[in-house]
Amino acid sequence: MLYRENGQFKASYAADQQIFPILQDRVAIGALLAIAFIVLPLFGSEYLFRAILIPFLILALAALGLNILVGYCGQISLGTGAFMAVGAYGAYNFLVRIDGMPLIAAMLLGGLSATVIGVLFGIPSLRIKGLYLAVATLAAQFFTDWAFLRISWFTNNSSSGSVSVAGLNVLGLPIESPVSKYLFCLVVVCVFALMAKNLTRSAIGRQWMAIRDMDVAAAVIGIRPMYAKLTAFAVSSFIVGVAGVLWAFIHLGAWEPAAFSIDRSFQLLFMVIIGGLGSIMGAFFGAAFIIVLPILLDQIPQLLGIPLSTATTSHLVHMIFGALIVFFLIVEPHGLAKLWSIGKQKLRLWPFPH
Amino acid sequence: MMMNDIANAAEASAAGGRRIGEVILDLQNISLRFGGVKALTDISFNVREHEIRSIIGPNGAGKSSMLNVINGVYHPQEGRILFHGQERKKMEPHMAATQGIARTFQNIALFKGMSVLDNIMTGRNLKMKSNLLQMALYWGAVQKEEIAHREKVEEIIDFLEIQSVRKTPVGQLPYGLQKRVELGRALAAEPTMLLLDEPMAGMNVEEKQDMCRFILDVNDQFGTTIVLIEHDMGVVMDISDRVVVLDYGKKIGDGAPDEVRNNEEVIRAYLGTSH
Amino acid sequence: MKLRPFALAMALATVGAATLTTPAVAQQANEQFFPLLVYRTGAYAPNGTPWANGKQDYVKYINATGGINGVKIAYEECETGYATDKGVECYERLKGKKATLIDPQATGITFALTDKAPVDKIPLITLGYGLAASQDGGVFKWNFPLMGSYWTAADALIQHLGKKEGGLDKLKGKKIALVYHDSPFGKEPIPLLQKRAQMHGFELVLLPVTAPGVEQKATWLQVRQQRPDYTLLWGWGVMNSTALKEAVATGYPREKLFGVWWSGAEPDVKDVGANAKGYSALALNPHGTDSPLVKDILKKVHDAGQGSGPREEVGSVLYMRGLLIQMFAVEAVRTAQAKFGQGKVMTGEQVRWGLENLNIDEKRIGELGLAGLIRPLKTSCNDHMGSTSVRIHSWDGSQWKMQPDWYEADKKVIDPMVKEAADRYAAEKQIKRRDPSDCNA
Amino acid sequence: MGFFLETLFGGLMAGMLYSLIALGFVLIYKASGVFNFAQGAMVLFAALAMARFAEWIPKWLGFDNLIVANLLAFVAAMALMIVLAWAIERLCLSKLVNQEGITLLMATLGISYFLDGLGQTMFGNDIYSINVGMPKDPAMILENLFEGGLLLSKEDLIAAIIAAALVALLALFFQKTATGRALRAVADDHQAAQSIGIPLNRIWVIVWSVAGFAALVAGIIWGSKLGVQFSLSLVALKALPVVILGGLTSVPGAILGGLIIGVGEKLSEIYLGPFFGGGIEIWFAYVLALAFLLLRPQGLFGEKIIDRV
Amino acid sequence: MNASNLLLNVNGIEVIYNHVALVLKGVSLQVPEGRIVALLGGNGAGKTTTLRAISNLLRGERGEVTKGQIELQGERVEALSPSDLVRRGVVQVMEGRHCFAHLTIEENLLAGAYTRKDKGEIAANLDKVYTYFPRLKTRRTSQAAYTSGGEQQMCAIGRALMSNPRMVLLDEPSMGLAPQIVEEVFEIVKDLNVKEKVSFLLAEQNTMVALRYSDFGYIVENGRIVMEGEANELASNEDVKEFYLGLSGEGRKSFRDVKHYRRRKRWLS
Repeated sequence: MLYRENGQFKASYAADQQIFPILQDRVAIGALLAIAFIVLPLFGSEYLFRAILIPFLILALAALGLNILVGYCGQISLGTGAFMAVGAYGAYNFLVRIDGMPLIAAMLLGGLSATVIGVLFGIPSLRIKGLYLAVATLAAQFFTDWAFLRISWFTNNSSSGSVSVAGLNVLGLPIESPVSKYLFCLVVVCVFALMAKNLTRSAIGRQWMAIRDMDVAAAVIGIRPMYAKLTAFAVSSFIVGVAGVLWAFIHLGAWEPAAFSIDRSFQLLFMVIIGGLGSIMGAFFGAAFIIVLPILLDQIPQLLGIPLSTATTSHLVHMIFGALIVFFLIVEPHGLAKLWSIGKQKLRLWPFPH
Repeated sequence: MMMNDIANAAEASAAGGRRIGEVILDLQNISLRFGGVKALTDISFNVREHEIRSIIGPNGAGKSSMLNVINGVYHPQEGRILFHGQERKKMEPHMAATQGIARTFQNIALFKGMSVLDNIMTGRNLKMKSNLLQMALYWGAVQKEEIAHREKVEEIIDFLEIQSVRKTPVGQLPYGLQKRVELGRALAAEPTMLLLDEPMAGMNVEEKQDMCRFILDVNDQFGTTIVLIEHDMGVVMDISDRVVVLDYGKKIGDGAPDEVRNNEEVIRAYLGTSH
Repeated sequence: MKLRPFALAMALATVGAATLTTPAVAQQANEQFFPLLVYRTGAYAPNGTPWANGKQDYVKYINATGGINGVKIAYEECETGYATDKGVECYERLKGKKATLIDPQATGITFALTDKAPVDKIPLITLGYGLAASQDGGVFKWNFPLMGSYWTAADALIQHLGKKEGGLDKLKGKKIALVYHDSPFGKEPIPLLQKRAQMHGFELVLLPVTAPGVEQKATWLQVRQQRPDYTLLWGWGVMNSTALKEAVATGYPREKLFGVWWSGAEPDVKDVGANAKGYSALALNPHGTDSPLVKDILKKVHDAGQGSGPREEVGSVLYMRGLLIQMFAVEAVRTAQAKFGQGKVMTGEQVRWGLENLNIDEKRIGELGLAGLIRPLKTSCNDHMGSTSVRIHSWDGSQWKMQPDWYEADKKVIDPMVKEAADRYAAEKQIKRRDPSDCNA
Repeated sequence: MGFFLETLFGGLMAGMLYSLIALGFVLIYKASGVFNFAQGAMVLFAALAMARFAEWIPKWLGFDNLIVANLLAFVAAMALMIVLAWAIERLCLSKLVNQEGITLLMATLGISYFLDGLGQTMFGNDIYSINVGMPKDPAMILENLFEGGLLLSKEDLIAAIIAAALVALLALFFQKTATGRALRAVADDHQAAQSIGIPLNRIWVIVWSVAGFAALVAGIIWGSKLGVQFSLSLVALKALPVVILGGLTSVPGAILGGLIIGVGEKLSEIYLGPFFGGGIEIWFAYVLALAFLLLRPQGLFGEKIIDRV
Repeated sequence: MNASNLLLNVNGIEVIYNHVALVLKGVSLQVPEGRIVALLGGNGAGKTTTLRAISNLLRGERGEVTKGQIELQGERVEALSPSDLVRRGVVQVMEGRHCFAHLTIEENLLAGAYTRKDKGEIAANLDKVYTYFPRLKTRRTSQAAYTSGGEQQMCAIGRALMSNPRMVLLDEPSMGLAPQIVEEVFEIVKDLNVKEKVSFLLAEQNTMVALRYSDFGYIVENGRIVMEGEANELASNEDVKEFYLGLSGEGRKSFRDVKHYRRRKRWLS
């Protein structure tokens, strides 16, 4: 009976339009944020930050961006890695070429570069649909892979093609320690998650979903398909681009195009699908699942004291990972977010069965 | 406000307050082909302001194609379309919407993943003016705008008696209700002309009666011009002002219901003898 | 019904939380911990596996023979799949267990770790790979590209070609193609080759191959079109065997084809067999089971049922390379112990000092059971490489045959380039060159 | 001119090999509406099975004859592919009936991960070779016309012929047999097919087995060319633009698409590559496919997307 | 009804979708050999679900029969696959026609003969279908997607007939069809029933036509059978007249004069 909305009446539409209309949800999210902002920085280990939380936050952000395109607007993309790369290299160039460029500005400019490229590669979506579009977005993937390797201007003429950044700071505060990196990512992710949620619950979000669900009908009620699709590409690649900046600058520090390879694109798509298409929360669920699972699977044999070679473990991880993906799709094609809401639904009725 | 008015006035109102006006849509010699297949051949007819205009005809007669021509989904190879007296250039569907033409579909084209509320809210998208950045911040003006439109939408929801399902994803609704939501979405745009493609298909008599009531009320109260495709001859003959009959892409009859009902060619091609 | 998977997920999450937050399995207090970053899966597994086995076997061997002055080595493998982010994850996970030395086993991972190592005080051994400029210990305090970098490798190859032609000046007007893995690894030698091309007047043709290198038809058609006098192969993994097969298919003489030391192992030619006859590659280390060290490992590790891989693999080129890497690691600890205390566990910083003060002379090589196989190596504060000696071996259709000549990189060519690149790196990262006094610390 | 022709031949033959892999995609998409990303993993799995069985079977049975070993290995590998098809249907597809395309696509990505792991666990992750007696050395033709002759890879030529034969066989199967018709019916409408008594599960086992067969042939040819190891699964990425260009539902499209992509990327690499710094063929193939798509959104031969409002 | 010639006996079935939505709440009905039985009711009443439960096409929709039995000539059939049922002579024609859009009409028909292996029989069946549906013969080489709705409905019925069924489950044959075509389709159904002895269970909203052509009818509402009887009895029932036929005492009421308030059905009180 802890989770009940009975008796919580909405007196105004504004109250009904809150992101979390139910009191318990607001309390829970507040607690979660408190843990994330206060408790974890105090008690988390360096390993937790560097190997789990930071990549989790960044990839959740990228998944969030992708989810806007795939989950909300229904345009499948296999080129997410490319847009991350554009963000990363874009920001890198702004940072090294313009003296005194602040990190945040470089990050946003990186996101804007990704937006430009995203919109460019989004143009075919006006004519090409579904799986055909998915494969077309691979063109973006392979093209950027190539461009950042081959065009040395992008890498500031680094002889090896690998680039790196150092001495990052925000308003004079250095972003060096794991905790500061974590907090920086957390703030960025929270801000973008909130903005993404706002977009999806306002007119543009409805336009995206309308295009996703039935494009002809959407056009007939006055939604311009071009505008809706291209804004989805723009917003999505902006967020993905920012995630790319974070991944390169904060997580890796030094990178090469392979950090944004097609595997990354697939990984993000997995996150979105497993987490739940068309759900902001789903992006977080998906990222957590996909990052934590392999690490866990890696360690379980050790914990149980079963001596397995790393190769066998790695193959097993592949197999279990693949099997779990299929399993989840079978059990709940709408992802963890849906499972979560079903769980809440049950909880709402608990302890009464109906 | 407006919707409440109709709902209240509905009982009292008969056809009295309604005045049929001038021709607002004039289709002249329309021909449409897909590849080599002729869908429409040299069809001309017009629609007057405030009237209920029905298009009937056997399956494959080109009725839906006709509606698709009117709202820009299909582009006819020949013929002229005059809307409010102005010749219309080739245009995309969303432009028809900006001119005040709304429509429902034969096979229900709702946005299945969205709630009833959101579906109807999309109908108001042309009236919403906030830009992307404002929406991302969801502050002040945007929120006010959302609420203002939400109020309008709630009126439509009340009018169509679908309050209890407003947060339900439309995919989970029974067919009849979905049809109603689709009508609601079209109404939300406050159209001057409403195209309805078989709004009663697959409904039982009671549901048909409800739907007729909604259509008549909209027409009475707003003076919304209605172009209707329907197979149920009872419905068509009862509520239309004028009826146009198509057969295999050609026009075979046009006129008041009684005229059409007694038209030899129409009986032979469509109505059959048993009715 | 629906809650079952949900509950499962929750259970997993709880188990997970426990595992993730506390890096498990604390090693014994008196053990030197070496994380072993390896890849036994993915596109590069055939090459990564023997390398990984060599590393592990040497550790087991040292433990079987009493450790480093009594200090046993603890180790844990972590699979990177040659992916940079996985490598970083491994690094972060294992450094928490007091890692004291890491061999990233991939150029990309090395780049990513180069910035992290000074912060965490963990030295990186990048034997024969990594950043060429990191030879400069004045800037790259924590990197140790022992035995050679891609610049010294390219230099040795050009010297070899010069020798074949009868003098470096005879290279004038020749055409040399570089078929390379399109990644930092493959691009590293280009500046040196360009410099050499300028010096000797040969034409350099650059032919990139998209990773992982299964598609090279166009590349080799270009080789056929351009007809270079020599072709250098800078590949890794499947790219090598594919290159050789395409060379066969386009009729390019294998005698004119020379590989870097990462393109000269058994997996590269095994599948091509007799068709690869005549192909040569640099050899950082010889292969074979004749050396006392390998015999001893076979006896003490494999015969004891402790072998990391199949017995047949012992002595193969990449296995031996893994062995050498781990041998240097152990020698570094030994050197450090001599200064900081025999029989003690060394910290990362102390191991780093050991690496910087390695002195593997002929005598020590003999003691290690590697007589005649490698040349002496001596590192210093400024020179983190220690030796650039390298030989060439050629495939005779069934095995690699070592050629007698040793090559040394030309310091006059390499050193200014290293200095320039290192200075550029330092400027970019706002690092100051180490003070000479730092060298004695 | 001679060199241009060589490049053209090289491209045509490479293209034929892409078609061979593209065929697997098309078959499965046609019959089950599944965009099978696991096709690459299936190629690797089949090739690994073939390579290792050819090595193991003579050991188990104690004989030494390359041809017999290859034949037995082929049979064993095919049997394994059928088991695999059965398992995929039973454990995965049958439970995903009526799901959206993207869900099915994700499922095949899951299958692909699983197969990568399973294949390497069962068969090892070293480099293995398949020796089916393909000639490795090039042939020189038309030596009197061009100086030095035209280079023609015998191996590629034989592979291209095998691929072409296989494609012809499958096209016949689809158009002319009752099973082929049932496959196409299922592709159009699962439910309707079920309602008239076409057993979905059996049809899917058949179609995945046929795709497994195509994967096995592709695996043998590519494996004998490149050696069997993990990267083999990546050749599937080369087949994607082919499928898209040719149309997801068209067998002839897969062929023509393959040839266009093969020729296009080789010519572009040789003649345009130098202006861009080389290595352009991979994205060029995709951009070429994209350009074609803009003209014909359903691919060259794809069935028109029949979409009535 | 006489139990001896009972072809199909559905006894108190419940159907749940997605483990939560209870759609059928105990539906029982019988189809005797050689008759046409109509299942009437509005949208969402459960007609389609009932047919799918019988033909076992529920699984693809994430539904399952949780209670009750379905017997075909005394044999329990809930566990059989759709394909098994077709082999036993029960075939469903789905709502909305579902022709194979990219196959030609003839290929559609031949696909319907999948469970038949005898070539002669298939050819004979094809001839039979063409005699009943001469329109299909003229369109035999057209892709189904490009034929009209009526032709598609005929194609769907013809395709079902190719399996030589004893019983056809026909879902909404009149949906979206012009009145004339509806008559044509129902005439053929009647013909098939009389000449080929095929039994029909048809789900239909067009009560008027359905009752005219069937022998017996069930009315479904909200997942329950609320009324059953001989077709002519039902057609003269006052409630049926008012709610399903739109007739009131003194003839049909105009849609213009529909009262603007909600009424209550008598049998629901």
